[in-house]
Amino acid sequence: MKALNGRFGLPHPMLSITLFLIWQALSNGISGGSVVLGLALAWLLPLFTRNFWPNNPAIRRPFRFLTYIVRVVWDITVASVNVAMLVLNPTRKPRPAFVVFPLELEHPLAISTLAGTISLTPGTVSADISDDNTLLLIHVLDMDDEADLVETIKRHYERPLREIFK
Amino acid sequence: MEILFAFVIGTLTASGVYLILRARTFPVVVGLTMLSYAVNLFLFATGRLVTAGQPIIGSAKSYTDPLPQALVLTAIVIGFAMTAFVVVLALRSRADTGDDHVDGQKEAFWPEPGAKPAPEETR
Amino acid sequence: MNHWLTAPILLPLLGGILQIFLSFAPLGLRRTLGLATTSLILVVSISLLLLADDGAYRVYALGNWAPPFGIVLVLDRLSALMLFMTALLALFCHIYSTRGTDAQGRHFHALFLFQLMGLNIAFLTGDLFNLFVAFEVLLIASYGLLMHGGGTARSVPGLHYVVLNLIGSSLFLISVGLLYSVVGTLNMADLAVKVPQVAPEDLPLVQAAGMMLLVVFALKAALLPLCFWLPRAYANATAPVAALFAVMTKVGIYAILRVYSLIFGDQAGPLANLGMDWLFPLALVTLAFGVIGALGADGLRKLVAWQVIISVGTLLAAISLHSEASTSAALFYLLNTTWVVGGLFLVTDLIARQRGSAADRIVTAPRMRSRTLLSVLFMIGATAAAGLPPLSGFFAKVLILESVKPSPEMGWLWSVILIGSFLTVIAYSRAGSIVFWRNVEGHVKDPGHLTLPVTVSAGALISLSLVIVALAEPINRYADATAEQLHTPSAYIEILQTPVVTRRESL
Amino acid sequence: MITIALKVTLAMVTLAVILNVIRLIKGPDAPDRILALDSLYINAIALIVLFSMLIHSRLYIQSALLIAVMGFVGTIALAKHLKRGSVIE
Amino acid sequence: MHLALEILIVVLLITGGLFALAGAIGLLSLPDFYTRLHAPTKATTLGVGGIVFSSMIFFSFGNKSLEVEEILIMVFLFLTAPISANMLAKAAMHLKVDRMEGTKGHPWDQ
Amino acid sequence: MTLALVVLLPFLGAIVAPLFAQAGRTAIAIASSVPPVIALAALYPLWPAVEAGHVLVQTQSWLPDIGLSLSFRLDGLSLLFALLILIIGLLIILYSRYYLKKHENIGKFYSLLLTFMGSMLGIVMSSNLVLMLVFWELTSLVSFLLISFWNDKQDARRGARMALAVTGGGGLALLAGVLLIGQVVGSYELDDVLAAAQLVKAHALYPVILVLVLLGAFTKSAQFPFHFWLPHAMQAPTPVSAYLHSATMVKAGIFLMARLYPVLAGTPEWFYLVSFTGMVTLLVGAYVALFKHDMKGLLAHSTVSHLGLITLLFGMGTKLAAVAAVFHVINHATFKASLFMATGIIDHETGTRDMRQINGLWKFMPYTATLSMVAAASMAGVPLLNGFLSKEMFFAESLELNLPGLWAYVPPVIATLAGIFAVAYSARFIHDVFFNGKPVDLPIYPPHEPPRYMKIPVEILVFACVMVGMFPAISVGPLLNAASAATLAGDVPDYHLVVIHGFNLPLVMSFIAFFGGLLMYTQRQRFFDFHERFREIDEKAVFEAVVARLSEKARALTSFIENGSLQRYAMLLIVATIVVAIYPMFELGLSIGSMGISPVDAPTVVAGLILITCAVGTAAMHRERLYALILLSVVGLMVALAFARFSAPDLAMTQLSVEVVTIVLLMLALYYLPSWTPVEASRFRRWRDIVIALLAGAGMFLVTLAMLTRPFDSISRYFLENSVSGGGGSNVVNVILVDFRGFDTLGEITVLGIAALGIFAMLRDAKLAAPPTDGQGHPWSTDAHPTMLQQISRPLLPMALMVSVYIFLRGHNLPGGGFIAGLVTSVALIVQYIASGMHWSHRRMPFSLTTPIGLGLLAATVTGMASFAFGFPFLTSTFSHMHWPLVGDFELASAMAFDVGVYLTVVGATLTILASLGRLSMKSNAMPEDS
Ligand code: NA
Ligand code: NA
Repeated sequence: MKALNGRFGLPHPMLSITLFLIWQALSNGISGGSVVLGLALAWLLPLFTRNFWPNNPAIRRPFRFLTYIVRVVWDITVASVNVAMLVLNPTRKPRPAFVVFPLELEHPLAISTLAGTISLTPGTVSADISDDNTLLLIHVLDMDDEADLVETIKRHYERPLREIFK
Repeated sequence: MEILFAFVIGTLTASGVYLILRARTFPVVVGLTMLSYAVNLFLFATGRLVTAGQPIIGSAKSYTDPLPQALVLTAIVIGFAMTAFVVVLALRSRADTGDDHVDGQKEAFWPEPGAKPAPEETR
Repeated sequence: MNHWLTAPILLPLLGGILQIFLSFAPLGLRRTLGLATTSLILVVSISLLLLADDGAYRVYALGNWAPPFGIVLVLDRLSALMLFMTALLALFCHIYSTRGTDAQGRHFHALFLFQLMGLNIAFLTGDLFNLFVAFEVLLIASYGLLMHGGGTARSVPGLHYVVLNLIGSSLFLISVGLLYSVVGTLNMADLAVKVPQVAPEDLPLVQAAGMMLLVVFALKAALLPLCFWLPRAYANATAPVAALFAVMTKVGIYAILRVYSLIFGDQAGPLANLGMDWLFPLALVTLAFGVIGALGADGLRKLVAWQVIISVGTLLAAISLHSEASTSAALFYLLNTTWVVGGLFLVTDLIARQRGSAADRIVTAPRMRSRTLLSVLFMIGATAAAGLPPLSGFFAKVLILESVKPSPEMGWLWSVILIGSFLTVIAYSRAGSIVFWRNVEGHVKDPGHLTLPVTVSAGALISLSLVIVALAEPINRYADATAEQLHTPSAYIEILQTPVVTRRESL
Repeated sequence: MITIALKVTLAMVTLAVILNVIRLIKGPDAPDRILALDSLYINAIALIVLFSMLIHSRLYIQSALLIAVMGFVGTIALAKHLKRGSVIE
Repeated sequence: MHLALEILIVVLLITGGLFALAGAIGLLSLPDFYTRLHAPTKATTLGVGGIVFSSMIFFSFGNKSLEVEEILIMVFLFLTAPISANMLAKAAMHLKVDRMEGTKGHPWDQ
Repeated sequence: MTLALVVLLPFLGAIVAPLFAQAGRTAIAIASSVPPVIALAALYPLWPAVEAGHVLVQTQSWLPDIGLSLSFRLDGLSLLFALLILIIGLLIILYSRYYLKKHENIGKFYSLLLTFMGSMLGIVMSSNLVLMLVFWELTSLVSFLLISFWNDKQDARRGARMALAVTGGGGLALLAGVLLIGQVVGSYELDDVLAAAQLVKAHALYPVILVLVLLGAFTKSAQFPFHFWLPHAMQAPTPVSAYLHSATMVKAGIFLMARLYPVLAGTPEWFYLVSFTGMVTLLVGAYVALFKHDMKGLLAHSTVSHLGLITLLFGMGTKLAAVAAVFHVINHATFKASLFMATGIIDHETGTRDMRQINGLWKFMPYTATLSMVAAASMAGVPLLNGFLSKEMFFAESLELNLPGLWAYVPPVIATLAGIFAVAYSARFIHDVFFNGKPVDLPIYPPHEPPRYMKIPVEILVFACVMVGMFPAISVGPLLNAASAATLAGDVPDYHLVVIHGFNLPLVMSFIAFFGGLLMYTQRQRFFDFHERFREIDEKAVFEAVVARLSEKARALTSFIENGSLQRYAMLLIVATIVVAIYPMFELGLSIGSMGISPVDAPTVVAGLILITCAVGTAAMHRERLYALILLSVVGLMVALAFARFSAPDLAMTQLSVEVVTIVLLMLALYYLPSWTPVEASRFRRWRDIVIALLAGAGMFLVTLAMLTRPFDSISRYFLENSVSGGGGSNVVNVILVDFRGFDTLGEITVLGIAALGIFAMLRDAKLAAPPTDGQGHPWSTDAHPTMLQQISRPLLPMALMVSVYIFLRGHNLPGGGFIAGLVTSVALIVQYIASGMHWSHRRMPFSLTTPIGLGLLAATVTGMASFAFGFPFLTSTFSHMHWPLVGDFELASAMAFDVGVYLTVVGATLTILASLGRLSMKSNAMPEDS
């Protein structure tokens, strides 16, 4: 069974589920055909591309991940307005800064997810990750307080991610 | 609309031609690409400009001429293959002649008439 | 519908695909399969030639879509002749390449076969846009072949060849598009029907399209002032490739013959014989320039490459006269020049291999190992190419000279051709006597041995000029019939009535 | 109402596109230009989607998707080229 | 179509358009590359995301069938925007492009 | 077919003879004599008929289109020449046996000799002018090879080439003349041509014909001013000189004049052209002959002179003169061939031909000396020898010309003067060689008589000289009569072949010539001194210099025009296009058709303006290459938007995908190229290019505008109507691609596949140095594969693949299809290459990159061929609606399978192309292995 799983199994179950769902969405409504084809694709595509995605970390808590996404989306929406204001207000000068963020996450995918999240939320962009994956360089558009920023990121994003990618 | 479209094609052609007449491989390749954009737009336009008549049966009340679109598709693919080839050839020429001039390094490659021939391979 | 019409296309295609799969297989296997494919193509071409000789048009509606909607293949005498001419040349070039050319780089056999596929599509297709596709197939393969074997001398001429042809392709598309935008069709027979009916206010568009198309074909055919890419490109290609390329300019000539007799022929109303008045003087200047090039050539390959241009000038001069007799003469000349020039490229290569660093340059060098054989082959080839008796070139030239009736054109044509011949003789005799006879003491280190395949293929191509003489009568009869067919486009137009195979609901 | 909103949005996006092009031409550095190009791609998605809504046709949604994919690939390739020279190594 | 839906669509469209425009203005007016990087990465992405989302609603309710290809677009946009920004930031740091005066901290060597 | 056989035999012999080369000189000589002997035997029975004045013509049709037939003829003239060719040929064969050295290439020699014999027979026996021409040029070619037999000698090579150039070139003129005759007469058959003599002479083209034909004849027969090749042809082995340059080939021109005598002669043009040329040649040859120290040189110039004499006789236009001409042909052949052979013997025995060294040979080889002296006496025109007879006839005819006034004296005076020279050089030949003291520094000393059989040919010929000289009526009477009859078209005048006609003016002239000649010879030193004052021109050197100069000029012109500059070639191509299109463009003008202009909307205008700005910007900013590339991508994007705007969703998608792949490709290339372009072109050049570009752009603008505003009807209606019912798909563009015009698509993916193969092959061994820094001098970053990119791109791959499956499947009915799907797949994989590197990705690819190309092409082809099985043409598609449990209704079209082929090819080709380029950097940049 394990051998079978190795060669013909589902290397990335989460991915397979996602692919299946997306396919149903794409197929313009659920039908016999789309389910069959969706299942086939959800099985085959991860299998074919498994070599390209080795040693992926298991996502322990998929539902935690969903709540994480919802939170991020909310953060983006709220904070966007701030940035828009900043941009559209010609009198306000931005106070940019490069901030080094010490990482607690270890897996590169987790780090990348964090970096991506930071970039998507207004006011911060992940500029670089150190070679040893311990530091994250963030460019901040308008910085009040560095410690505050680092703390916010750690609380809002890094800890949930640590739980998700265990 | 037609004037704008024609002007676009004219500009693309002119820019492409100008670049094709440059002396280095890179601008020439860019020029060829630009010219092929012009040609593709032109070929496409032979079916005339239609705003909301799709070439998909059942999608609209009136249809656009699908044939030029198919021809352009073929032309795009062929153009891509050719561009790829000419790009690689430009590199090859750079590797072989040490220069990116379209004629290679003139002195090194095209000996003037009357230049001394290489010594005979004799024993 | 005769499925064999697709064979000259499908055979090289399948053979080429096979070569892709076998790209890491032993060379011997690839050679065997490649040669087998080319031989099969020759066999098919011969059968098609025999088939076409009855003078009927054979139409093959690809995809079972009736013309003018689908693409058709049309076999007539001209296309059959081109197929045969190409296949025979290709077989000998292919045999020659097994001497080691094919081992100099990857994918030689695949490229070679695809080249044939492109050529054969061009000769068979009855659709103008498909002719464009055919040109692209044969061009891209020729680019690959031209660059085959690497070497620093090839890349710059290769680049020029490719860039110019890319511009040419753009022109082709513009012309086809322009034609379509007025007459709304792509099938050549349908174009022939509709071009004469074009409204007067649309005439300039069609005329521009026709003239630009002529530029495209003239570029492929290497007509002055569009011929400059040729000598260096051909002179630097590997021998079998250069030899095969003897047919490349002929594709342009074929296209001119086809399109300008069918679509812009005598019956095309206000656009009748479009561009032919330009073609004649340009062809003569091309011829003259080719001769000058040959006189000034410092290497045998260059000399032969200029011979290609001489041939183009001669052919187009005859074709532009637009009479049955001159077309027929041009066709006769076409066979002669294509094979002989191909053979000369091969012989030149054999010579170059035995002359060490002097290679093909017209300079003093140590004596060749196989001097006698090579000199005989060269002499026959040169005689045939220069158009001296008793070889085919002479008869071809006489046919062309004869085909024109007394007129100012006759004066020009005769003078240029005859003086050209004279100077060509001087060029060849000078080159030959220096290369073969003006020897210095010494030995070339490790001169190439003549092996059976290379000698046979080079010799065979050269000897074809003798065969043409022996078979001059039937060949000429075929050429006459072909010219007659070409000059009667009304028969071609009838292919539009081709019925398709009745469709069943499902197979 | 939707049509008006569409046209207003279209106007805004068109204006955004113009601004992008200005940045693209101004530079001053290559990253600026690539950034402008990236925004241009993203705004093109908006243009296509708005146009689709205007003509009530979903035939172009795929094109929008492709712009998203291709814009991304173009951007990272250009950025990598700046940094490493060789895009594929 | 229901008025509420129409209003939702219109709001999404207009805010989306505004965000896109804001992004473009930011791209044009912000003082240095690093600050400009923020504009498209967020504002534009978000704005276009909104427009795309409105399209999904528009077609789903207009055509009475679920049309979700737009989700794919949004997923792609949001997945890729940070990477693009990251790559561009790295490129800029590599090229040592000018920073605006008063920027705290410093970029890393590449 | 006796006549054809006679001509053919020597050719057969030429093939067979070399086989005897191994068996030795005697064997090959015997083998070589077989064909002429058989030919003579074959001609023998025909003799009575010919003598009776019959003309035998045997015709076999060959190429009726050019009026060329294998038509052979035997009349007196051709018989005379055939006998000369065969008999002297036999003697030469025998002679050569002893002349050639053992180590020489005797196989080649005899083969060429026989080929020459055949060609010569062909000339004289052809009854078709074109056929004659074939043989005519063949003799030029063969003589080229014979003259250069000793091709290690530079003089031999040059002499041969000069001979070929002159005689071959003359042959081409003759060709033109013959073809004109054909145009006038309507046939090349000699009978028809002879019958149409009056027609030809009256024709407007007659002067042209005459000049062209005479050019052929004069060059071949070494008439002034084309005579210079003949002396240099003496570099040939002596048998060749004896055969070609005295007896046969040079007589071909004479033969031609005789053959066409009835057609062309008898007009003032003929008279002045031919007789004047002959006269000058006669004199020049005779004069120069005297001063030649080389025995062969003397003989050669003497030959030139005698050929002039014959020409002059023909030119006179009287019938008796023509008879005399024919007679002199025979006589000259006999004495001159024997003299050449004797010279060969002397050369053979002494090792030199220089008369300043050779003296007093009488003592060493009296027998040879006797023979030579008799022959030389005949050459001088001593009575009782054949030379005397024809010369007397010549003197007599020179007096018969009815020229006005003082001009009447010119011919006899010149004739006598030439006679004086002839006697002088003949005397020199006798005295200077056989007497005149002792030999000086002979390379071979002492000389001996040659081998017995080497003398036989000379003996026979000298015997003939004497026999004809003493018994002309018996020995050559009938033959001469028959030949003259043929020349004059049956109208032979009364003439008497007797040794002495009595004491008359011609005899006086002979006396003057004889004694004048002897006197001249005794006073030779004065003449020599006089002649010394003029620098002698070496025609070979002149010819060589002319050819070299021609070649050099040609090369200079060629390299000036064909200068290897792509810019020029491209400019010519574009300008040529503009030139041919400019007239229709003027006709068209700024034309707006009946459909008028449709309104614009702001976004489209903005997009159009952006496109225009960026296009112009790309051209303007092309020096900064990356910048240009970025602008180009904007152009590409806008083009895609234009496709979308004007109802071409498939095109928009294709354009988008292709464009990004192209940009990646260009970037890959840019890595190895300088990042900026230097300013090279002059201001003028730039403006010239701008003007060309603007003209091209303006042309496209006008054409597009005219086209867009005109209504038209196209075949597309058919596609729209039949797409669903016949092609099973509602996306008409896709149905056209995979069905209606599937063949185009097959070609298109073939192009893509070939491009990939070609690129793969081209880059396999390319060595390109990667630049160590970027354009601004920054060293490259060491971070090849950034973490974020790497990590996020990995889940992107399966998602992108799904998208491509989606695009593929809906393609038949909605925008999409194999091509776009293939590009999406490729792009998704390319992202992996960019993010994680070639090495990493390559190891993970389940297949070699070229495999999908092959598979794709195969899939498309096999799908197309499947229809064969059902009796349908290639690429006929089919589709059907299926119902499967669980799955439900779906449509299955064979076009889908074809589209799979497209998909696979695109994936394979795109990846191969990009990976081949990527691999370059792997070699040049020794990168640490990716984890
Ligand atoms: Na952020
Ligand atoms: Na002497």
